[in-house]
Amino acid sequence: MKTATNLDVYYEAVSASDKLAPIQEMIRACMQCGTCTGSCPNAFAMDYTPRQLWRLVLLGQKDEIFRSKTFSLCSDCYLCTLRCPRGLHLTEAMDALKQIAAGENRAEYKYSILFNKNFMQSVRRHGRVKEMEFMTNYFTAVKNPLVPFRFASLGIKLIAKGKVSVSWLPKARFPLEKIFQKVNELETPP
Amino acid sequence: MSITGKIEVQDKDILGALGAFFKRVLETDDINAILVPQHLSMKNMVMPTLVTDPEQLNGVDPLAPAFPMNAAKIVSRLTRKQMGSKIAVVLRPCEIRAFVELVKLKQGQMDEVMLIGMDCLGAFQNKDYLQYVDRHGDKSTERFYQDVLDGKQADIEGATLASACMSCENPVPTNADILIGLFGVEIADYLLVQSQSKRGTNLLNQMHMTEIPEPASRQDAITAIVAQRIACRDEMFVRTRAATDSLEKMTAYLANCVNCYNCRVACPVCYCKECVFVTDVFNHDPSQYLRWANRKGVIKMPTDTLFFHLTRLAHMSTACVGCGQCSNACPNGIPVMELFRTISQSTQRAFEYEAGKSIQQEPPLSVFYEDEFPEVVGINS
Amino acid sequence: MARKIGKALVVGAGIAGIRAALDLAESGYGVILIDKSPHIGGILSQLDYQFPTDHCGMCKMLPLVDRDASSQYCLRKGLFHENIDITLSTELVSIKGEPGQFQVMLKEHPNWVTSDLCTGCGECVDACPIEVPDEFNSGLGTRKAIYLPIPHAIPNPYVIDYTVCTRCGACEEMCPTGAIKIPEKARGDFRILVVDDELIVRDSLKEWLAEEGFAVDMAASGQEAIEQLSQQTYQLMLLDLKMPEMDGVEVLQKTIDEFPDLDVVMMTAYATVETAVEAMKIGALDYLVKPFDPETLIPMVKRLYQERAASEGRQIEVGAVVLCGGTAFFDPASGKNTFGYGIFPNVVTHLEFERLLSGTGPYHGQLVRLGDGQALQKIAWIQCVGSRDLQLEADYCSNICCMAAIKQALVAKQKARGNLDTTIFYMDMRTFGKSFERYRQQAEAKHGVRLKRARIHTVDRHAACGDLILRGVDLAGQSSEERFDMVVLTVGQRPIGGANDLSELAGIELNSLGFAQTEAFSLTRSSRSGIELGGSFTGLKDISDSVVQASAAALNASRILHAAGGSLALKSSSFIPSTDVLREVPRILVIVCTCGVRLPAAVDTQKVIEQLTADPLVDGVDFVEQTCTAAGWEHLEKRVAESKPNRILIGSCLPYVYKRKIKDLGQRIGLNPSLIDVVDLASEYQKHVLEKEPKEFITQNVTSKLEMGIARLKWIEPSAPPDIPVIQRALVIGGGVAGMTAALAIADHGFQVDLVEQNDRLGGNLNWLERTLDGHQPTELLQQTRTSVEKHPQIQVHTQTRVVRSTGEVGHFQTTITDAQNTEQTLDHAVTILATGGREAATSAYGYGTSPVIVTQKELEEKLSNQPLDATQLHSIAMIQCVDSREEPRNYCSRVCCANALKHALHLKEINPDIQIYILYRDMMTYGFDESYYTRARKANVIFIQYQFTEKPQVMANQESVRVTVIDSIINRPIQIEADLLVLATGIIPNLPTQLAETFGASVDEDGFFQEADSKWRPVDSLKEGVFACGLAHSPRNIAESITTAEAAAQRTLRILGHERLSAGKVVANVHHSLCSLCERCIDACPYRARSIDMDQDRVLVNPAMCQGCGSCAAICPNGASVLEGFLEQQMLEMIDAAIG
Amino acid sequence: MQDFEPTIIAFVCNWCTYTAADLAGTSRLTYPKNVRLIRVMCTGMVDPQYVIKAFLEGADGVLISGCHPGDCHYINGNYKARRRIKLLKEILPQFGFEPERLRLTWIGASDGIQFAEIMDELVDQVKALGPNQAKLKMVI
Repeated sequence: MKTATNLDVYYEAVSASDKLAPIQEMIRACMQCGTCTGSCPNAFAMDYTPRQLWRLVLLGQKDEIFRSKTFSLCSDCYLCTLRCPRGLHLTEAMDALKQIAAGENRAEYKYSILFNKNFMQSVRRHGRVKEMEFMTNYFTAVKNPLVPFRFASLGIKLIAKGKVSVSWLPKARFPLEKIFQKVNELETPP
Repeated sequence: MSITGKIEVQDKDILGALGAFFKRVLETDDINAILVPQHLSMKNMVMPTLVTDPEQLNGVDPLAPAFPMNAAKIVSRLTRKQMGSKIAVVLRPCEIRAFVELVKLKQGQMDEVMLIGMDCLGAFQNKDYLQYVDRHGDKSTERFYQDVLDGKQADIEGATLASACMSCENPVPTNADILIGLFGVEIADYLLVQSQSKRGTNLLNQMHMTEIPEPASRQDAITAIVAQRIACRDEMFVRTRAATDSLEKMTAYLANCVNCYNCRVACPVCYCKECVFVTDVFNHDPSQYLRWANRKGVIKMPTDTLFFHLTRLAHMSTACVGCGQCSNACPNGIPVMELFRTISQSTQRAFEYEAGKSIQQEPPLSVFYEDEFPEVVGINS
Repeated sequence: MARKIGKALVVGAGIAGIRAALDLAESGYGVILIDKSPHIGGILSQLDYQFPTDHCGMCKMLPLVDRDASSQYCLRKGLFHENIDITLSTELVSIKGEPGQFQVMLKEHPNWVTSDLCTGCGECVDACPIEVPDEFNSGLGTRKAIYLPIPHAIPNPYVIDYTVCTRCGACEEMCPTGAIKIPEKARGDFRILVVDDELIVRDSLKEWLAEEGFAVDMAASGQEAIEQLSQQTYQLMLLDLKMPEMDGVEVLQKTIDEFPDLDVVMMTAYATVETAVEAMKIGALDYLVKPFDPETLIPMVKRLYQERAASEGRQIEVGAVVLCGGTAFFDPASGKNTFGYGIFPNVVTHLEFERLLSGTGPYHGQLVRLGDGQALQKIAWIQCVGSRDLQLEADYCSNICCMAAIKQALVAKQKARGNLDTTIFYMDMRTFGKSFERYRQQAEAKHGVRLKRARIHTVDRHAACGDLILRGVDLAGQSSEERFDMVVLTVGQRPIGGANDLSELAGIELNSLGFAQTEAFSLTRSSRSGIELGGSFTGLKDISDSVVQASAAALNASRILHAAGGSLALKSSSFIPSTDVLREVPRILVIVCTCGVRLPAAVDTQKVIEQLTADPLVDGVDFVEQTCTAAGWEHLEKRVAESKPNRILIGSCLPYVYKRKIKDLGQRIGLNPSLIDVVDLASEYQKHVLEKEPKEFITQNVTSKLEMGIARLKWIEPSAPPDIPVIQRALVIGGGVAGMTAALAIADHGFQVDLVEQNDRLGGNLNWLERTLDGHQPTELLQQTRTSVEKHPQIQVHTQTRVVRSTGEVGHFQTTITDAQNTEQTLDHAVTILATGGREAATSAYGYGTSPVIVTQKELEEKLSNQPLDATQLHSIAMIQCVDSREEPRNYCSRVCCANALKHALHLKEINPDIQIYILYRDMMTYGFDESYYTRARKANVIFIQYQFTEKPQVMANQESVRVTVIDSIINRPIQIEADLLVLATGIIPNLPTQLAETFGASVDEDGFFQEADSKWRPVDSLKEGVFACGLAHSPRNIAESITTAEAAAQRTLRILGHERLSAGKVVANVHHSLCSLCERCIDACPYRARSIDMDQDRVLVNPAMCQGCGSCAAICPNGASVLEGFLEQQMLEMIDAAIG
Repeated sequence: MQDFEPTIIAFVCNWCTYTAADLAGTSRLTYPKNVRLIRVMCTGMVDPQYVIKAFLEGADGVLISGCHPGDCHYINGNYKARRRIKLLKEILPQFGFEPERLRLTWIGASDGIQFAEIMDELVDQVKALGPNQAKLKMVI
C-alpha cells in the first residue's frame, strides 16, 4: 500500500492469504498491556519487546517483524501465554513467526534455521540430542570457520561440568521417525 | 479621577470656611440634607445635627474636641432603609469606619450617603471637654486645633486628650468620599479638599472647586502624627496586657463594673437591638444564684460581669474601630477601650482584617476557607 | 405518619437498599428491609473513606423533611425510620404472586441475644473461648463466637455465630442482664442417618459428625435405612447413590413423600454425578462427590442444621420488591495466583487495605507492614486483578477500582503525613465519573501518586528482607523491578455466591456473566415486573451511581405500588399533646434505673437525691429496678401517674431503646414525648470503670449527667414543630428523554406536571440518536415516551417556552414562563426538576471546519442515518477520542464517547468489513460490561492507538482525505494514517444556563453542570431543597443512565409531593423577631438556604422544612435572636454549668 | 503541678465525634471519666459564649470536636467552628487561660480509639498546666 520511511510507520493491510494473517488473527484481542514483555525471561536480549512485536504484527509491519530477532529468541517457556489477560496463545504465535521465517529461508535467520534443523535431525535420529554429533553437523553446515570458535569456550565449560555428553550413546530403542512423519502429514495442508 | 481642591479660609475663620463649604454641598442637586456636628445654642455641647436648610449651618463645628457619641449609629439610623434622597454626613475617621462595619452588618446603606471625613485632631473625654469649653468659651475649638496642629499632644491647657484618640493610628479618613485635610496644610489660608471616590469626584465637580496640588508637606505631617500615635498605642498595649494577664488581674481590672452595659450601648458596632446579657437567658432562677454561691462559698453580684466582657470581646473585637466611646460611657472609669483595642489588635490581625477599612472585606466570622488555620486543629500545637 | 396502602420489600441493606428503603419510606410507603448479614450498611460499613471526597458523609442520606421520622445519628451506627421495618440475618425464600400483590416468604435466623436487653458491656466476649477470623476486618484480625458484627452500630447487640459456637454456655452465665439465651436444643437433637454399603465410609462419617456433637446412626443398605426411618425421626439422611439391591435413588423415591421433613444429601462417585443431579430433581437437597473430607461435609451439615434452627419462614405481602443483592469479589488466591496472595503476608486485596486504613481496623488505622509492624513506606496497587481478563472469563471492567486505588493512595499518603511512596500500575485509568478526571490529575500532580501504565505479571518476595518485588514493563519497553513494602490487589467484581438461587427464587434473569440482567434503557427493571434491581447486583457501582440507581428502583417500585392502589394522600403525623404545659412551671420527675444492684453498688443514691432535689423544679427522684423490663416500666408508669410531672427524665442505659416506649407513654399521659428524655448512665459504672474509680467519683459523674439532663429538659419548648403547606404540582424544565421520563414518573403518581421545552418538539438528543452500543433502538424509545407524555392527562407540555423567573421555595415555587408569542404564564409548584440537557461540544481542534471529511461523532451518526454516507465506499476511518476533553478548561470525561466510537466502528465493520478503522485514544473508558465491546472491536480488527496527552495526533486534511500522524506509545514511533474520514469525539457540554439554575436557588459546577448537594449521597438534589436535576444537565451519561437519573430525581420529588404539609424536625431554628436586628448574618450562614428576609414585614424567615437544625445561624447570632430549638442558649449554659458540677 | 483530676468539657458533634465516643465506649476503651460530653448537632453551632462559660465555671479544658473537613453533615459547620476557635485563641490566653486548654479536633465516626487517645493526652496536658484559676477563685 504505502512504503515505510525510516521514521514513519504506515499501517500495512494484510490480505487474508498473507502468511501474517493467521498470526494477526491469533493476537487480535491484544490490548498492549505488556504482561508478556514483563514476564519474558529473554526480553532483555530482544530488539523489539514482545509487546512491540505484537504491535508490529497488528500494524502489518512484515519487514520490521522479520528484520527483528525477537521471535527467534523466544525459548518457548510459555510464561507469557500463562499470564496473558486476553488468553492469547502467544508462544504459538512466536512459533508461527519462526515457521514463516524458516520457510522463507531468510538470511537473517540462517544460523538459527541451521541450528534448529541439525538439532531436530539429531533428535530425530536418537530420540534426544547428541551434543557432539549435533554440533559437528551444525558447524559443517554453517560453512563459517569462525562459528566453532565462538562456541568453543562455552563448549569447554559445559563439557567440564558434564553437561555435554562426549560419548556416542546407543541408538534409541524407539526411533521417532514415525512420529515425525505423522506430524509432517498433519501439518502439510491437503 | 480624584480632585484635589481648596476651601479658602478668610480671616483665619476655619469654622466659617467649613460652614460655607457645607452650605455649598447642601446646595448641590445631589444632596438633600447634611449631617454635621454643631454647637447647640443652649449649651456648649457639640452634637450631630441633620440640616436641610442651608441657613441652619451657622454653628458648624466638626473640629471641636468633643466626641459625645459615635455618629455612625446616627448614620445607621438614617440609612437603614431607603430614604429616597441623598445626604452628606460629616464624620470623624473612626465614625466612618464604624459605619462601614455597620453597613456590612446590614445596619445601614452606602447608596444614599456622601461620606465627608475630616482629618481628626482627636477629642477629650466628655467630662474633660465640658471643663475645657467652660474655660475657653467660644474660642475653645480654635484654641484646640491650633494647639494640636502646633504639635501639642497629650496636655492641652490642662486637659488630656482621650486615650483612644492619643493611640489612634487612623487620623486620616481614607475611606471617605470627600476628605477635608488639615495635616500639613496652611490652615490659616485654606483647607484641603480631596475626592476619594467616583461619587466624591462628581460632587466636587458640581461645586467647581479651585484645584490645587496636594501640598508637599502633607504626607510628612501625616507620617509624623501616625508614628507618634502608634508609639502611644503600643505603649498602651503593653500596659494593658500587663494589667490583665491573669484571671486575678483581669478581675481587678473590671472590679468596678456594675453591669450597667453602658459601654455596649455607646459602642457603635454593638448593633444588637438588645444585648443577650439583658435578655431572659441571663434572667436566672433565684435558686440558681444560691447553687452558684454554694459551689464556691461566695459569688460577686451582679453575676456574669467577666462573662459579659469576654463575650463582648468575642462578638465585637473584630469589628472594633477604637473610637473609645466605651470608656467615655463607663460611669466607673474602667479603661474599656484599652482592653478592647488590645484584644482587637490580636483578633483582627489573626484574620488579616481591619475593622472599617473596606466595605469589601467580609467580617471574619461570616466567611471561611477550606485550607486555613491548621494550627488550631489537633492537640499537639 | 399514616401508612399508605402498599408496602415494599427491599432485599439487601447496603447503601442501595438503604437509599431505596428511605426513598419509599419518605414518600409514605411501608418498607420491609432485610439483609442476610446481622448488620446494615453492606460493604460500606467497612469503608471509612470514599472517593471522590475521601470522606464519609453517609448520614447525608437521612431524610431532610420530616426528619424526626428517622434516626438522627451517624448512619454507620444504624437506621431507624418509622416506616421501615428492618430485619437482619434474614433471607429471601420465595416470591409468589403478581406485581402489586406479592407473597414473599422470608427466613430469619434466630438471635440468641435479646437486643433490647444487651447493654453492649462485652463481658460475654471475655468469657467466650472460641476465636475465629474476623470478616469485618476482611480476615485480618480475629473475633470470638459471640461478637459485634460491626463495632459502631446502635443498637449494637452482640451476635452469636452459630457455625462456630460450641454452646458451652459461658457467655450466658456472664451476661449481667440475662440477654443471652442459648436454646436447649443442641446438636445432639439433630439426628443424622448415614446410609452406605461401605463400612469405612459409615464409620468415618459417624466419627466426624459425632465429634461435632450431632447424633448419628448408620444403615448399611437401603432396606435397613427405610426401617430405621420408620422407627426414629431423623432430620438428615446422607445417602449413598450406588448400593447393591436398593440404590440411593430408589431409597429416595420411597422415603421422600413419607418423610417430608427429612433432608436428604446424596453421596456419589464422580462418575455418577449426573444421577445425583437427577436425584435432586426428585427431592434430594444436595450431593457430595466422593471422596470428600470433613472440611466439605461438616460445613454443609452445619448449614442444614442452622437452617433448621432458623425460625419458620415468615410470609409477608408486598406490592413491589427492590433487590439489592450486592456483589462479590474475585479471590486472587484462586487460579494461578501469580501475585502471591495468601502466600506473602503483605500482598492484600484492596478490601483488606480499607481495613488497614480504618480506625476500627485491626491496626487502628496505622499503616504498618503485616508481620513486622514497620511503618509502610512504599505501596503498590495492581489494577484489574480479576477484571478485563479473558483467561478468568472476566471480559468486563469493574468500574470503581481505578478511583478506589487512587483514593487509597491519597488517604494512605495523608495518614503517613507524606512519608509514603504510592504507585498504581494500571492499564487504562478509568476516571469517567463526574469530577474524577480532576481527582486523578490532582492525585498525580499535587499529591505525588505515581500512575504507571503497566501490567504487573509477578510479585516475588525478597528472601532476606521480605520486600515485595514487582516485575513489569514500562511504556518505553524497559523491563523493571521495583521493591515495595506492600502490594494491594485491586480485585474485580464477581457475582455474589448464590446469585443463581436468588435469580431462581425471585424469577429474574441473570446476564451471561452471572449478574442481574436489566431491561433495555433501564438500569433497574428486572425481567420480572414488580421486581426492581438496585446497587451492585447489576454490576459493581460507585456510591453515587448506586444511590441514583436505588432511587430509580424505588421510583419504579413506587409506581407499581401506586398502580396497585396505594394512594399518596397522607395525614400529618405530628403529635399534639393533650395537656398544654407551655405556661406551666416545669415539674421534673427523675427516674433512675438501678440496673439490678449495679447502680446502688456503685453510687451513693442518697447523695444523688439530695443534690438533684436542691433544684426546686425537680419534683422528685426515684429509683426503679430495671426499667428495661416490663415490670420495671410498669413501676415507672405508676410513679408518673402518682406525681403527674410535666417533664420526665429517665436515667438508664441505651437511650434509643426507649424511643418507642416514650412515645407511647407520652400519648397515654398526654405529655409531648419531647418532654421525656433519657440519659445514658450505664457507661458511668461499667465494670472497667468501677475497677478504676472510687464511689464518690462515680456518684458525682452520675449526678452531673442527670443535672445536665434536667438542664436540657427545663427549657424544652413543648410546642409542636412547625410545618409548611405543599402545592402538589411539579415543574420539569427540558423535554428530552430525561425530562420526559421524570415528568411521566411523577404524573404516574397522580400529580400534575408542567413540562417546559424550549424547542418545538420533545425528544432532545434522541431526535438524532439512531442506535446504541448494545443494539437497542433509541428511536423506538423516543416514539413511546413522547406518545406517553403527550397523551398523559396529568402532564401539560409547553413547547417553545422558556422560564423567565422564579421565586419561592420547596412547597411553593412561583415560576413565570413565556411562549413563542411572548405570552407569560405563572405556574405554582412544589418542586422543580432541571432537565435542560446537553449537547455535543463544538470544536476547532484537529482542523475541524477546514474539510468536509472531518466530522464529529454526532455528524457521523447523522450522516450514516440520514445523509448519503456510503460506508461501503469508505476505505479508512480515523477517530480521535478526548478532543478538547480531559484537559482544562473541559477537564472531564464525557463518559459516552468511547462507547460511541466502538458503536460506530462495529457498525461500520458490519456494513463493510474491509474498512480500516483507527481509534486514537488516551484511556479507553469502556467501563463495566461495555468492556466486551472493546474486546469485540479489537477482534474485529479495529486498530486502537494510544496517544499521550503531551503528543497529540497531527492532522493534515484536504477536501477528500485526511492524513493523521500519531505517535504510537508502544513502539514509540509516528504512525501515519491516510483516511477518508476523521471522526472527532468532542464530548458533551451542558445546556444549563447559570442564571436559570440560580433562579431556582441551585448552582452549577465549574464545568457548567448542575452542582449536586453531595456527589455521593445526594447526587440529584441541589443543596437547596426542592430543586433537582437529571440527564445531561447533571452530568454526561448514556441514555439508560440519563433515564435513571431522571427516575431518581422524580423519586426525590415524590418525597415532597406526597405530602400536603411538610413537617420540620424538633431541632429546628427559629427567630425571636423582637430581638432581631436584621443583620442577615444568619441568612448567609445557613448552608441550606432555608432563611430569607421578608422585606415587607422586616423579618428574617426560616423555612422549617428546609432547615436541618445545624445551628450555624444560632451560633453567628450575637444576641440569641436566632435560636435552635432543643439547643437554646439557656439549655446550653445550664448544661455546661451542670457538667462542671 | 499537683496531681488533680481535671474537668474537661467536650462539645462533640452529633454525627462524627459522638459516634466515635460511643464506639470508644462499646470497644470498652477507658478514657478519663471526668470528660463531660455535651452533644451538639454540629461544631458550627458552638457559640464562643459556651466556651467562655465553661472556662469561667472552672473547666480545666474545653474540647470541640467534629467531623473531618468535608465530612460535616451540615456541609461546612466545622470550618465555621475552626474560625471561632481561632478567635477564642486570640482572646482567652491573654487572661490566663492557656491556649492548650482549648482544643479543636476532627474525630471521625470510626475513630473510637483516636477519641480515647486524644482524651488521655488532653488530660495529661491539662494536668501539666494545673487547675484553671476560675475553679478555685471567685469569678466576677
